[in-house]
Amino acid sequence: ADFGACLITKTDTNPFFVKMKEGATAKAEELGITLKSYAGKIDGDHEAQVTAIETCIADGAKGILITPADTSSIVSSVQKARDAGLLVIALDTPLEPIDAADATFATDNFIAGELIGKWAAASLGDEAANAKIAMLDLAVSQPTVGVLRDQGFMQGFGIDLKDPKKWGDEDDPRIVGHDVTAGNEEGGRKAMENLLAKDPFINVVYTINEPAAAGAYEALKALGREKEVLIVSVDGGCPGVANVADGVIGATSQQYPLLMASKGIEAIKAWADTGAKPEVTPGKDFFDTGVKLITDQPVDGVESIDSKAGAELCWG
Amino acid sequence: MTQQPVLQGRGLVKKFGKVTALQGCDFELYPGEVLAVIGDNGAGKSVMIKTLSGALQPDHGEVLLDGKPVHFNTPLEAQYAGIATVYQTLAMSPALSIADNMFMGRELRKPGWRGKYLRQLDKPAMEKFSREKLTELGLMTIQNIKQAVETLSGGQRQGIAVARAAAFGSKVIILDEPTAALGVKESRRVLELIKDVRARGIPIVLISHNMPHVFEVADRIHIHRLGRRLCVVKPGEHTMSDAVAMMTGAMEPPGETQAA
Amino acid sequence: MTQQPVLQGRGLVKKFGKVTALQGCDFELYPGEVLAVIGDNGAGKSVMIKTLSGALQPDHGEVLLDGKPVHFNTPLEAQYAGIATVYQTLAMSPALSIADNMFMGRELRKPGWRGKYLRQLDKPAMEKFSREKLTELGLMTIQNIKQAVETLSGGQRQGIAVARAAAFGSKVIILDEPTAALGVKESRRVLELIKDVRARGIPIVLISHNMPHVFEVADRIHIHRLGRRLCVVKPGEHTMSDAVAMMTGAMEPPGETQAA
Amino acid sequence: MSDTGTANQNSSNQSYEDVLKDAATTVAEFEEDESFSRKLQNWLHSTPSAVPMFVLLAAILVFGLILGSKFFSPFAMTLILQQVMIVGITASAQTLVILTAGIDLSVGAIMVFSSVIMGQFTFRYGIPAEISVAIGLGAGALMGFINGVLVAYVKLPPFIVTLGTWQIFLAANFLYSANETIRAQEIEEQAPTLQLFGESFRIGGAVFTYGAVAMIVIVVLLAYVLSNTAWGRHVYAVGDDQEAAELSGVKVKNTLIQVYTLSGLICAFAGWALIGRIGSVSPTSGQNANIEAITAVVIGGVSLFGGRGSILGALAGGLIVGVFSLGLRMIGTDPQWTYLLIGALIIFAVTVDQWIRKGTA
Amino acid sequence: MSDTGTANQNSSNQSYEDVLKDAATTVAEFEEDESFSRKLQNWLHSTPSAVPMFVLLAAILVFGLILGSKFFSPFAMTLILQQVMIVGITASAQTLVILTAGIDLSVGAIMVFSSVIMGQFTFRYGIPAEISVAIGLGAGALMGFINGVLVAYVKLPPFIVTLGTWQIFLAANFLYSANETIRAQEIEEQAPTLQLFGESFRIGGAVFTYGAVAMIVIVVLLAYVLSNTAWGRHVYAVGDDQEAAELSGVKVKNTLIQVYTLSGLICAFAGWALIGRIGSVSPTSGQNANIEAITAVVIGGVSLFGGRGSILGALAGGLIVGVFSLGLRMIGTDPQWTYLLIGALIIFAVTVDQWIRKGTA
Ligand SMILES: Nc1ncnc2c1ncn2[C@@H]1O[C@H](COP(=O)(O)OP(=O)(O)OP(=O)(O)O)[C@@H](O)[C@H]1O
Ligand SMILES: Nc1ncnc2c1ncn2[C@@H]1O[C@H](COP(=O)(O)OP(=O)(O)OP(=O)(O)O)[C@@H](O)[C@H]1O
Ligand SMILES: O[C@@H]1[C@H](O)[C@H](O)CO[C@H]1O
Ligand SMILES: [Mg+2]
Ligand SMILES: [Mg+2]
Repeated sequence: ADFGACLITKTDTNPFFVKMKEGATAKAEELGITLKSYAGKIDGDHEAQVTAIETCIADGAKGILITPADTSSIVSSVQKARDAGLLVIALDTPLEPIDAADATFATDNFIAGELIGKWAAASLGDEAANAKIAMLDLAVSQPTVGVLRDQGFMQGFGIDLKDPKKWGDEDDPRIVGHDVTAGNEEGGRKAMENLLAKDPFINVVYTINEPAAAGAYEALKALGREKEVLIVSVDGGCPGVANVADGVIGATSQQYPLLMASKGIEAIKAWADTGAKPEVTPGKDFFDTGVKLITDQPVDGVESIDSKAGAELCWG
Repeated sequence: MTQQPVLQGRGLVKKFGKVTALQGCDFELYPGEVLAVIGDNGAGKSVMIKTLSGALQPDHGEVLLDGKPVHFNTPLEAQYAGIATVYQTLAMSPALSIADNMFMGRELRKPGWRGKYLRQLDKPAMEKFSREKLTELGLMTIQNIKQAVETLSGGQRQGIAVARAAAFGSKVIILDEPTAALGVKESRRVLELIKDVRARGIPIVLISHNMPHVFEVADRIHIHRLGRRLCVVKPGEHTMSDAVAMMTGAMEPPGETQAA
Repeated sequence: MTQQPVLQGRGLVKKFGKVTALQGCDFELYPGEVLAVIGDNGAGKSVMIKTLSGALQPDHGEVLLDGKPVHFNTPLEAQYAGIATVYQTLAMSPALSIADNMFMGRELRKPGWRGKYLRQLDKPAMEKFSREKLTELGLMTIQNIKQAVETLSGGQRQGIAVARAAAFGSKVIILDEPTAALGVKESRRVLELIKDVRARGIPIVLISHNMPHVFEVADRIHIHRLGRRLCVVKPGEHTMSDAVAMMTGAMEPPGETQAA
Repeated sequence: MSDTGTANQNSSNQSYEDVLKDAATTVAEFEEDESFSRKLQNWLHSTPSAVPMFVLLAAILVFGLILGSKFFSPFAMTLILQQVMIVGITASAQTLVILTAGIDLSVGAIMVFSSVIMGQFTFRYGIPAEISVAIGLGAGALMGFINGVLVAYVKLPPFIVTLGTWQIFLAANFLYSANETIRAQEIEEQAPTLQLFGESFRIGGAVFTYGAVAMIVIVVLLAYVLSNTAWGRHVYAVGDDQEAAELSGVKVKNTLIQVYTLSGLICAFAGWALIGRIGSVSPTSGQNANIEAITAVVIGGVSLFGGRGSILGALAGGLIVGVFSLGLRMIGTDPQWTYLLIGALIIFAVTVDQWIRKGTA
Repeated sequence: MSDTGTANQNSSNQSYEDVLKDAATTVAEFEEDESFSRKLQNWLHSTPSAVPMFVLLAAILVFGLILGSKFFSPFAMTLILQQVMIVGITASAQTLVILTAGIDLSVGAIMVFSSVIMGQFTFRYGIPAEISVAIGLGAGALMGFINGVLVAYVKLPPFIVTLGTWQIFLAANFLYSANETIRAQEIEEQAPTLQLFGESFRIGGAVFTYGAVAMIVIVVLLAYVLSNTAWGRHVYAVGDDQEAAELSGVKVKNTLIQVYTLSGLICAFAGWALIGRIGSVSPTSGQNANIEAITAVVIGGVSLFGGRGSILGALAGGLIVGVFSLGLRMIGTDPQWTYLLIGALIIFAVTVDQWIRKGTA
């Protein structure tokens, strides 16, 4: 069976998606599928994804794997693709509603956040009540991944979320403030500095991803406070896991993009061959590729693996 | 002369930051005359005519048209009142055509619904009119009326600016150094044009540094010095030497000759 | 005249797209003379002196300095060879000071290591020199040598351009309509300056539309028409009427007067 | 000699001018000898708007040859139109502003904020969609008006004004929307008017959305206005030489304000079309709209210095980028290579344009 | 009267000019009566570079009053320096280009690509860090040189050239780096030279990084070069009026190429400093560098039309934004509001500047 498929990621500059693409390409080659990849210019660029979906339809592809840049904005286009007879699988981020795609292979980002929140609270023990927390988010436009992880962290830490659909409306005094990082080192450092200038005694730092965590660490290091602060993050990329081993990051929630990608390609193949659609994880409305907490300081009540085990599973 | 001036300025003052360009300047233009304005570089001649034609607003003083005070906030308002000006900088849009430039700000629309509802320009009419004006004034040989102004020589451009003023100035025509960049032949034609326009009864203000030209066409000469009118003289009553001497400060002006 | 021309052009051709500005044009300037160039607007006078001074490169033809062919790729190369030009557009940087403009492209550095290693400009020396030149030439009263050129009147600017050329032109000075925007007084000073420079033995090219000025200062007159030299006449041998008639095509040029 | 001071001024003062009556009156003629490339250049030189059309046709041809019928199909061709719609509309607005020698960095922000206003007024306040659309259009025009006032009256450089308002409008958009997306399904059920421009009709294999048609209507209308009305000529005159325009009787300030306001209105319209295109109302849309609109305009041969260029050129510029992107995507080019090639395309297209406009090689 | 054709040309042809020997030689004087605000305006008008300094001091003062010693501390003050370092260096490069009436949209791309080259050459090819840094600096200069050639020789508008090369350099950066980050810890162990500008020393509570010091050195050096060397005057002359500069003997093309090349080199240097700042080498850095550098330059009073402004102004511009962002963050302003207020700050700062420069209210 020689046919085409598409992979549409949020960007092609974030290592997460670069690895996802590598995984998908390898699997596609193995199964004899021609894979074409598309991406937005920046995270949140859903218009480029719409254009990419249209191209796939015009191109006569059999199926699309997509990491939605906006959970609801591309639903209409996805519908168009399905109407045109393509199998559409959401990866990494579910669509809203989730059944807008034929299937979803994703991490539960809220749970990813919750895990690191729980870990941070448990690590601090009684001190958690007096914690001073910096929240380093993605962008002022508050994309959903960022909101889910941020709010998941708070839930895990035991903070009242108020509206779970946005960050910044909480009134828990333990939160020093939110700032945005663009998900890279530069932004992470600046945001950390800003919040440190506001309150130099911050001792817990939530970060949207590992590059932002690395940047935050540099800011703390410049002050000589890097040993006194817990940094938590999400992703589980190889540099991130290495940073856990080096003590830069206390704990991170690892995701499995390669698994999402290869599962996705397999599903398209199966559908093209037999017309069968993939199963979902029992009890959920999507296939959970799972998320594992990686830390070298495990705490009771939160399941985790150490950085050595994490390094074997890491993706970049 | 007990006539009422067509265009008049009284006590005009204009400053640019620290520079005083006009310092209580008076000005009168009478019906049917050619009034020359002479003065050193930087004396304030151009600024004066700009305040008279709405291109600049005076800080103090007033402008009167037919004896009635007027406030021109833009050159367009002065144009509506019949004052057409050729500025020293010519005021042409280089990328636009000759016809576009001739009619800038006073375009003709197609007759009927196309003009009224679609606001469509009557390009053929404007081109025809422009060609006529240029031919009629014999000013120069323009090959193509749709040509962009930037493709013309400096002299041709000055000619078009003069033709535009002559065509639309129903009450007053002001020319600020219209022949500065022109050759002998081209200058001569502008002087002839000035005489033609006067013959039609329209008064003209001519700013020039060329004394023979000034003494050839002017009925009266407004001598400008240090931001104000020093005096007004008549070519028949004073020599070129006198005029130059007064304008450069080498000679005192005559007594009360202003209302000459 | 069997002397060798200081500056010479042979068969110069220059086209701009469809416009032919020079069409096999010849030119000679002899030592110590004032050569006037006259011609209609758009005849190609400015383009000719631009090709002679490195501002434009001719499509065909050659430029010779002291009889030797030269190729000026930029105005700077011509300046190094001693040719100073006042272009019709003046070529001033409005936001820079008078001294900056005077020395543009030929700045003085501090003596010693500061000039050599730090490449530091000798601002006081440049300012002193500028002030001297302006005062010496008596051209005008400049209040502040550090003043930006844009704060000066058109006449003052033209004066500075002329002073710059006079100060740095060691071999040839070219003036393209240097008095077009100037008042009577200011024009007179430029004419005096031309005579001074000639007295120093430096030959001058003067482009002008002002016939009395041309006939006052020129030793020979190059008449330019339709992109080429029509002929060269001497003021003593032809009248202004003749010159104007030839330049406008109203009269045939005299026989072989070119090497007058 | 000539102290003619006591002259009688009715005779000529300078009698050497008497000879002028015999002066030549014919225009100079010079022989022509030109190479083919010089002739082509001269032809294009006299019709510069043909240049981007040329490039566009060439691009379609090249991709057609590579990709065959997949690309050369009515479906793919009309798909390009759909994909270019938003860029085409915002580029029209941008062209207007650039023709006045300005630049509008806020087009994307105005577009997305207006679309959010249309959506939120409908869903948050329950106002009928038609009225909400009108309010959204009004809001866009108001934002443009603010730019216009700052440019025309406060006399700030357009680049700076719109650099500032871009951030202001965009932040206001996020704050006002609370970053909430309104889902396509809800809009479809409750306020289909918002999605009007997403609807389509078919002619054979070709699929035309109302949005693509609207884009073409806007471009044609503006092309008419710019070249056939006094106002259009004034827009060019203002961009060509603002002071000259003022002195020759153009109401420069009014024209500028009208241009920026109209630009804002058109961007708001693009915001409405955007809802049709993506189905939903999302405050994160349009992040690349600025750069894409400017790219279309410059590839279309509109001069950033004002006064030169046409709105049809800008549309062609948008289509060139659209053809390129779709073509490269269909070939399967890696996205980064696509960006790289589009960067090269910008430089190439403008180099060709420059070569033609110069008239000299 | 005056057919002086057969004249003897040594006497004056127009004897009415004889009276000129008596002409007045004094300069006109006019009385002054000015309000205080007019006087202040005139003073600032004559020293325009003081304006951004003024705004900067005012901003520090206002935030100091609101926030007290927290803000007025050596720590916070030096933190601003650190945060502004990258913007300050890229804004210096941008100022050079803008002074020539150009604009460089590729500063951010050159910066990040150069830093990636430094990192990859060290780690991928095992070249000693010092040599890799030199290669990275050379690569930055080369990218600038390419911009310069396109601007000076192909004569394309700088906006378009750098719009194109921005995309090209950025895409090349992603393709070359394969989007891989080099971690801070690895660099620290194996190639600390790369992190040189992240190191710091303390004077009391103040923390100075070498990077912040380097920024100040670069600014002072460029300020010296611009105002005290012939080359510096030529940069201004080119931006002021390119044709005039050419005619008065400036090697315009050379100057332009040198400016763009130097700008590229400085951006590469910023790339090196960036590694020090963020610890790691990351190809996704520097995405906002363009807009931040341009914002600093325009707030610093450098004219986008070229020829006017100073590099110190640009530094002040960067610091103003730095003071504002940190101050607002410390007050606890939401990031979205901060974004909005910085948009307003841009417009406000330039309005003040405009008011002062005009000389007329
Ligand atoms: N827009 C302006 N801003 C600042 N100063 C100005 C402005 N316009 C004119 N000036 C100044 O006002 C004074 C008078 O200038 P004006 O142009 O009226 O002189 P003029 O008599 O027309 O001289 P010329 O014969 O050279 O044309 C000059 O000192 C000039 O520099
Ligand atoms: N850069 C250019 N591009 C195109 N055409 C040009 C250029 N420079 C000059 N021309 C054309 O060349 C011809 C000769 O122009 P030039 O400036 O030499 O005339 P001129 O004799 O100096 O006239 P004037 O007395 O008006 O200064 C004109 O037709 C002019 O339009
Ligand atoms: O959703 C994605 C991934 O989960 C990864 O963390 C990279 O950034 C986000 O945008
Ligand atoms: Mg004047
Ligand atoms: Mg000339």
